[in-house]
Amino acid sequence: MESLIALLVGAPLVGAAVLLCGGKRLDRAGHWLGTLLAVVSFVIGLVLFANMLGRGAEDRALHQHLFSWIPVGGFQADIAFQLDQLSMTFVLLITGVGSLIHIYSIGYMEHDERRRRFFGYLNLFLAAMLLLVLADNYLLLYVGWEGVGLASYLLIGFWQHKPSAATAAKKAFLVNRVGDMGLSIAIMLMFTTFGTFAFGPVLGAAGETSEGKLTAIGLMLLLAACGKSAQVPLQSWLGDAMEGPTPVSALIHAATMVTAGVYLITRSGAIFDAAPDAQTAVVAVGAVTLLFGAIVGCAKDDIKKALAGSTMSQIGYMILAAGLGPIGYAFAIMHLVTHGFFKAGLFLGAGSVMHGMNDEVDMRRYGGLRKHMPVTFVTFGLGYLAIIGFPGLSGFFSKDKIIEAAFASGGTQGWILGAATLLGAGITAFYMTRVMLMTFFGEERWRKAPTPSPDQPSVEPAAETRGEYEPPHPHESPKSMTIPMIVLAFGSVFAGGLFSINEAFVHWLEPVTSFKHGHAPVSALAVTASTIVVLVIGVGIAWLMYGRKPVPALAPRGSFLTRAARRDLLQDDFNHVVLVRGGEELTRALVRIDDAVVDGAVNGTAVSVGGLSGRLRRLQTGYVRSYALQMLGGAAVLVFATLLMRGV
Amino acid sequence: MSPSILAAASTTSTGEAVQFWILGTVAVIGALATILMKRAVHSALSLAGTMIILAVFYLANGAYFLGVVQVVVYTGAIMMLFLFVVMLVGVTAADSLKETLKGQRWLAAGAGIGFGILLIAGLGNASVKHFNGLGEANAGGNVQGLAALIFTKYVFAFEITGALLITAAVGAMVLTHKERTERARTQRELSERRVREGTQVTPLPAPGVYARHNAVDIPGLLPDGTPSELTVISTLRERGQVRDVSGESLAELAALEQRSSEWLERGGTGRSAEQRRGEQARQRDEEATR
Amino acid sequence: MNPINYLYLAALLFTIGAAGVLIRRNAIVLFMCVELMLNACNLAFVAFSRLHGNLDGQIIAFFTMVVAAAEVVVGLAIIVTIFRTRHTASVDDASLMKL
Amino acid sequence: MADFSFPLLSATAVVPAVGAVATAAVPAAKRTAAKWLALLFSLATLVLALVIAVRFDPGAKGPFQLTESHAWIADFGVRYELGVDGIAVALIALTALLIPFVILAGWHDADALEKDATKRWRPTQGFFALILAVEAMVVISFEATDVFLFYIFFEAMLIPMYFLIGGFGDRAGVDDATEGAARRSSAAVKFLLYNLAGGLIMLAAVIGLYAVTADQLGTGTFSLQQIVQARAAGDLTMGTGIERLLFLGFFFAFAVKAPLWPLHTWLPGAMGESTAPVAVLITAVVDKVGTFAMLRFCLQLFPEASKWATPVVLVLALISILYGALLAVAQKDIKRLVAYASISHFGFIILGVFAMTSQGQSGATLYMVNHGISTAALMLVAGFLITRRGSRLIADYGGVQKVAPVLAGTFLIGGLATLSLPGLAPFVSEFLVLVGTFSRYPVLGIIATVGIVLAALYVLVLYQRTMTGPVRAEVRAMPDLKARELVVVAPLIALLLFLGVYPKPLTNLVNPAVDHTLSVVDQQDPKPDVRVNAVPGEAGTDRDAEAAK
Repeated sequence: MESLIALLVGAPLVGAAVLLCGGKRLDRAGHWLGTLLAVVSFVIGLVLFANMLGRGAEDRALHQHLFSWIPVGGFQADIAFQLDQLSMTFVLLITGVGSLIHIYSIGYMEHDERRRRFFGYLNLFLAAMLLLVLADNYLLLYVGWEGVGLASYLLIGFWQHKPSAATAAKKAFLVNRVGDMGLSIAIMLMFTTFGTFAFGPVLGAAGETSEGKLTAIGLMLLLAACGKSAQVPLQSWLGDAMEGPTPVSALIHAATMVTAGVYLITRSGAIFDAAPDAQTAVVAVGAVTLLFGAIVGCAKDDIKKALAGSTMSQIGYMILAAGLGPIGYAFAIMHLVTHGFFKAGLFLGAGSVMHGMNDEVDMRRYGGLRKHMPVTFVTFGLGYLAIIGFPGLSGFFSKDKIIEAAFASGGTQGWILGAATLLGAGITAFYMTRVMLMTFFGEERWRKAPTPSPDQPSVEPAAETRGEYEPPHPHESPKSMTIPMIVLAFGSVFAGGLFSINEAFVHWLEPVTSFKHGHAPVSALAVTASTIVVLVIGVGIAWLMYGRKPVPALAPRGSFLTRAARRDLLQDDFNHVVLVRGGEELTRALVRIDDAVVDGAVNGTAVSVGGLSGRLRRLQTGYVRSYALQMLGGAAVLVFATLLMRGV
Repeated sequence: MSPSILAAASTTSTGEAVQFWILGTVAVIGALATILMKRAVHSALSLAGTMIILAVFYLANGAYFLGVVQVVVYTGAIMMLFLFVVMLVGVTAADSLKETLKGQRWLAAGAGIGFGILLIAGLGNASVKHFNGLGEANAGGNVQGLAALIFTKYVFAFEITGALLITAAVGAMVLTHKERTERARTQRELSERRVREGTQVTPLPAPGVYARHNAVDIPGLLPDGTPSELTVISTLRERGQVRDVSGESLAELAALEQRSSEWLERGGTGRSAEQRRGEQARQRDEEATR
Repeated sequence: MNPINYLYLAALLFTIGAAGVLIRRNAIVLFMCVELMLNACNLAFVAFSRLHGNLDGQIIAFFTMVVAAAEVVVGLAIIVTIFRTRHTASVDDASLMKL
Repeated sequence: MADFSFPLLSATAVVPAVGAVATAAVPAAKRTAAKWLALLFSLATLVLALVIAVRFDPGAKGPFQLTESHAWIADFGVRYELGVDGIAVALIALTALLIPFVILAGWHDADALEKDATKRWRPTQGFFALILAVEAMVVISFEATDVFLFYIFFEAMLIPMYFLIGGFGDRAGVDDATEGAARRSSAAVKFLLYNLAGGLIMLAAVIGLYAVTADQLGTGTFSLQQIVQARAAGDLTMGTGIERLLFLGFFFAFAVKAPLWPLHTWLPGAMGESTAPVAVLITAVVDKVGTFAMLRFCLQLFPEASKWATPVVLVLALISILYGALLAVAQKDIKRLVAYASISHFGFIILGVFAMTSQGQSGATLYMVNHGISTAALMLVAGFLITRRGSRLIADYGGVQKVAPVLAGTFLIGGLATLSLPGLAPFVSEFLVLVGTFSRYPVLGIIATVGIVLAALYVLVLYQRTMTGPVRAEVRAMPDLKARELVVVAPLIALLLFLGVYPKPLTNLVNPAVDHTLSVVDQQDPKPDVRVNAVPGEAGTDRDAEAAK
């Protein structure tokens, strides 16, 4: 059995290698090969899953040690895998959703001449992500961690000819790098503290060291999580990441990669449990981000960016839950899985809409599409209901539990977090309804030519500029795209319910992430009720604003908050002014210093030596007699010296 | 010499002292004259004087052989060589003692005096109370002693100096020898060229007129009594050492006429002025034929 | 009188010669001054040989004379050649060896 | 090894030397023959280097193996002493490995000069002969265990490098020929004088070392082993002041060669003006001698002084890391950018060397090897790019990825290696250096970690500006990599991947040597607060098993 684990990672890795090195001759079959390998690793995952279920709850974890990777003195890093329930969950999510999205991409990327490479990148991503969740030590996890970063860089920038895409890719990688810095420092701390960084010993010995060190480690891990999971303050890259093809957004920036942060924190639970301050920081970040993302999501007119905001906010929920400790881990993961389903579904839906609207992303150019693409409408709608937490659907179960746990975290903190989560739920309902209404209901705004606006020149198709405008012909997407959407829709409808049947999911994870029931100051029923109320309010407001009266073709100026939210709450402006400008100034100054001071000193020495020798050259008059004079002077000096020596 | 130097002593004979003080003074004066005389010849002569005095000192110091050698080699050979070169380069070529290099003279004086003071100071503190003379060294005769040393201890140095002298001689010849680039012209060719050029068909005139004077640096006179540069060799001309005698020769001519006229008057009154004029004419066409 | 005076005299003559070398421009006179210096040295050698009571000093003086002779021969030859080529015996005119 | 009489080490240095002579002797007409000859000899050297690696026994006793020792200048105790430890083996292998690629990559570099070639002046022959000469000198300075012997070749290296930089410089993007020549020669002169100055100061220190040994041991010696043993035995005790002075003398020379801030200013010029292969030669091969010498000579000859100087050196290294990275971001010239990146990387190496931990020093050694390979890959591809477009300015490129995907891909991989992406070789070394530093100087370690972000910045900015975006008109007709160029790049990339996943061969080679160095310096790794006993699961047992065998 263990040997299969390596295969799990190996299959997509081989796929990536073959597809990327294969060259043109693979162009015809490339996407099939990629999809096949994704499915293969999914099947292997299922096999391992079945096998795991066959064993007792406690000894379900599998270990596979391939070889010693970096052995230097006390520093012993291994290429070794660990497959326990937590990893298993991720493996199934990644390979499952991954396979679906491979299938989807076959249709979606049909007309792209670089499709082979696209599938290569996707496989690379799968491999890296699986490595991330299967690693049995933090260093190997780090490899996967940066691996997914690379894959996301390549995929965001897949349409490299668009400067915006290239820039977004670079930004994503850089921001992630900041997070990775945190992870690497955390690993160093672990090494100096425990002398190792394998999960087993570190988490086992977490209790034995000072809380200060653990807090430091925890905060560093949190920084890493912020980078990868687009949490405040490192969230700025996720919005731009939507430059990538939609399947990428669905797989990497909704379902899997961005949730790696949650995995990291849950995995390192033992450390956080022993470091309350770190936990507080985690929940704070989570709470802030879930509101931040939600607010941003409300203001975006670009459908993908709106969804990105929502992703941010949902992951905020997960991080918050993970920060709550044993009462939250399980729910964090559960929400992660369900979110994986419905958010992927939503993105695929968005992709299908764009596919039908020849790559228009501005929701103000949509409207009344439900008639034209029914399947998309239905699946998207189910995903919508799931995410806003409509009772009975996945989102309801997972999010409701998180809200309960938030309240249960106790004390004022509990109340604050609870309020934040509730508010977040309300805003979620609002902006998702907004998206739904603007896209599928109302008048068909795309029929008439758009009024060009200075705000978003990027989304203007070239046609408008020339004046003549033929409206797009919205049509349902091909089967290869709809089927995955349908499957995901099923997931988003039933997953939550299935998991919650006598807390199956919680108990499944319990051996890894210890679980205990939180005792909320208010009854679970009350929480549920209030959730539903908030939800209704959110939907209502959205309907009042976008359902009743027609959506203006051009975004109204809006309040300051709206404008700020459109600009990601001015985060980018801040970065631009502080980091980009400052950095440029700094480097320019340094260049000047390097030339003037550092190199100047060197050249100065050279020049001065030259000048000195130029002066000395004057002694060379060419007159024999002055030479003779110098000789005599020298002789005199010598005689004088000798006399001195003999002590005159 | 005085017997006092035959044994180790702390002082020398008074005679030698007197000799030292007198000759030493002369030697210094000669040395100064060497460096201060404007004309090279004078420098050479005063140097020669100094050298002879040094020779005497050698003798006084029991270096008989060296004393003689000094006279023979230095004053005899080397100084003569100098004089020859001086003649080649020009006896009268006097260089002005005006300094051209900036500050050279002062620096030179400073350095020289400083150096001298240092040397003398150095000697001064090398206090030699008594000295052991060359008594036993010269016992078998100074020349024999030297010979013994030269042909035993210093034989290699001696041989090498031999080689050195040969080399020097050859070197001097090589340096001074003028390589003749083209074949020397024969008389015929020379005369033919003169005719071709036509500027000076006849050979150049010889110096000295009427054998009144036979020095090479006196130009011949043209019929009108003016000196002709052509008659002096180019070297002297270059050095500007042509003695101008035109005036004196004319004076001599006048004196001659005077005497002859007197003689004629004493000899008889038949001689008249035109006779005298005829004489002068004769002289003139004699000149013309020259 | 102490023979050391010969040494003083030698020093004096040497200095005079050196000064001459520095002051005079005429190559021949320059050479004479060099000779003067050499002679001063010889005198010193001879005096030393007397002071020490052995003949080595005289030998050295003898060699010095030989070398001096050789040097003068070559030197004068050089002077003559220079004079031939540039019609001057002034050492200041031969000052091309400079940058 | 006594059983092995054949002078393997000498042979490894002699073969390229002979090759240089042979190549130089090829008549003017047979240019291609000269190229093949040079390639042949470099490959022969590679074979010999591999033989060394095979015959070398990491487990063996004693610091040095395959030693050769002959009297040379008896009066000054100078001996012809060769010997290798794991570090030297690794670096010799690196050198011997890179040279063939350098030769292949520079296959046509000298052709531009052939137009004014004569019977006597044969650019092609000269170019390849010089490269081989450099290889020979580098190899022998890796092997020398006699300080004086090392010094001679450490300095002599400059001569061929000078001609390579000044004579065969990069003509790309030089509009005015004379002005370009002036820039080249000034860069070459700067390189020469800078390194010469360092070398002279070192010479003084070398003589001082001799004086000290002569004073204390009776007979002066330059032999590293002898001095180290004498120190251990207590026969040789340098005065603190003397030792520090000598250390500074040595360190200065190595810091110039390395180069360490603020002595780095010669590198960008030299790399910018020389052709890509020569630039690789400078940064990947020649400069390594500097860092290697710090590890072998500075630390082992002057342990006390090294410890005394550690804080300052570490700070300088840190400055180099950040400073180099920041300047790399601001560069407009591709090759200068790589140069500044190298300065940053050399900062890491020196940091690792002076962290005085086994991780730090093993990491530093691995870093030398990996940086050699990765920079070679990046720089050579950049060179191919530059020769295609005829410009070194980043601004002159754009959208190359669309026209020449393979070139762009290899360029990207080289870049990712430069920013030390996990899975590629440099990551292993960089992380080791960081851990090694962190475990003794946490603050420095954390600050150094900022370097990895900056590295990402300059690499990605470079890639974005050159490779992505709309295709510029000038690059539209740009051909993709040719077979020769692929032959150059592919193995390097394969090596990067392999060493990234399985660096064990290298670590096994290096670890004992590093432990020996540390024992000489008398430093132990800091112990972790919590000693976690054997890792559960078969992982631990497996590791024990591997440790056993």
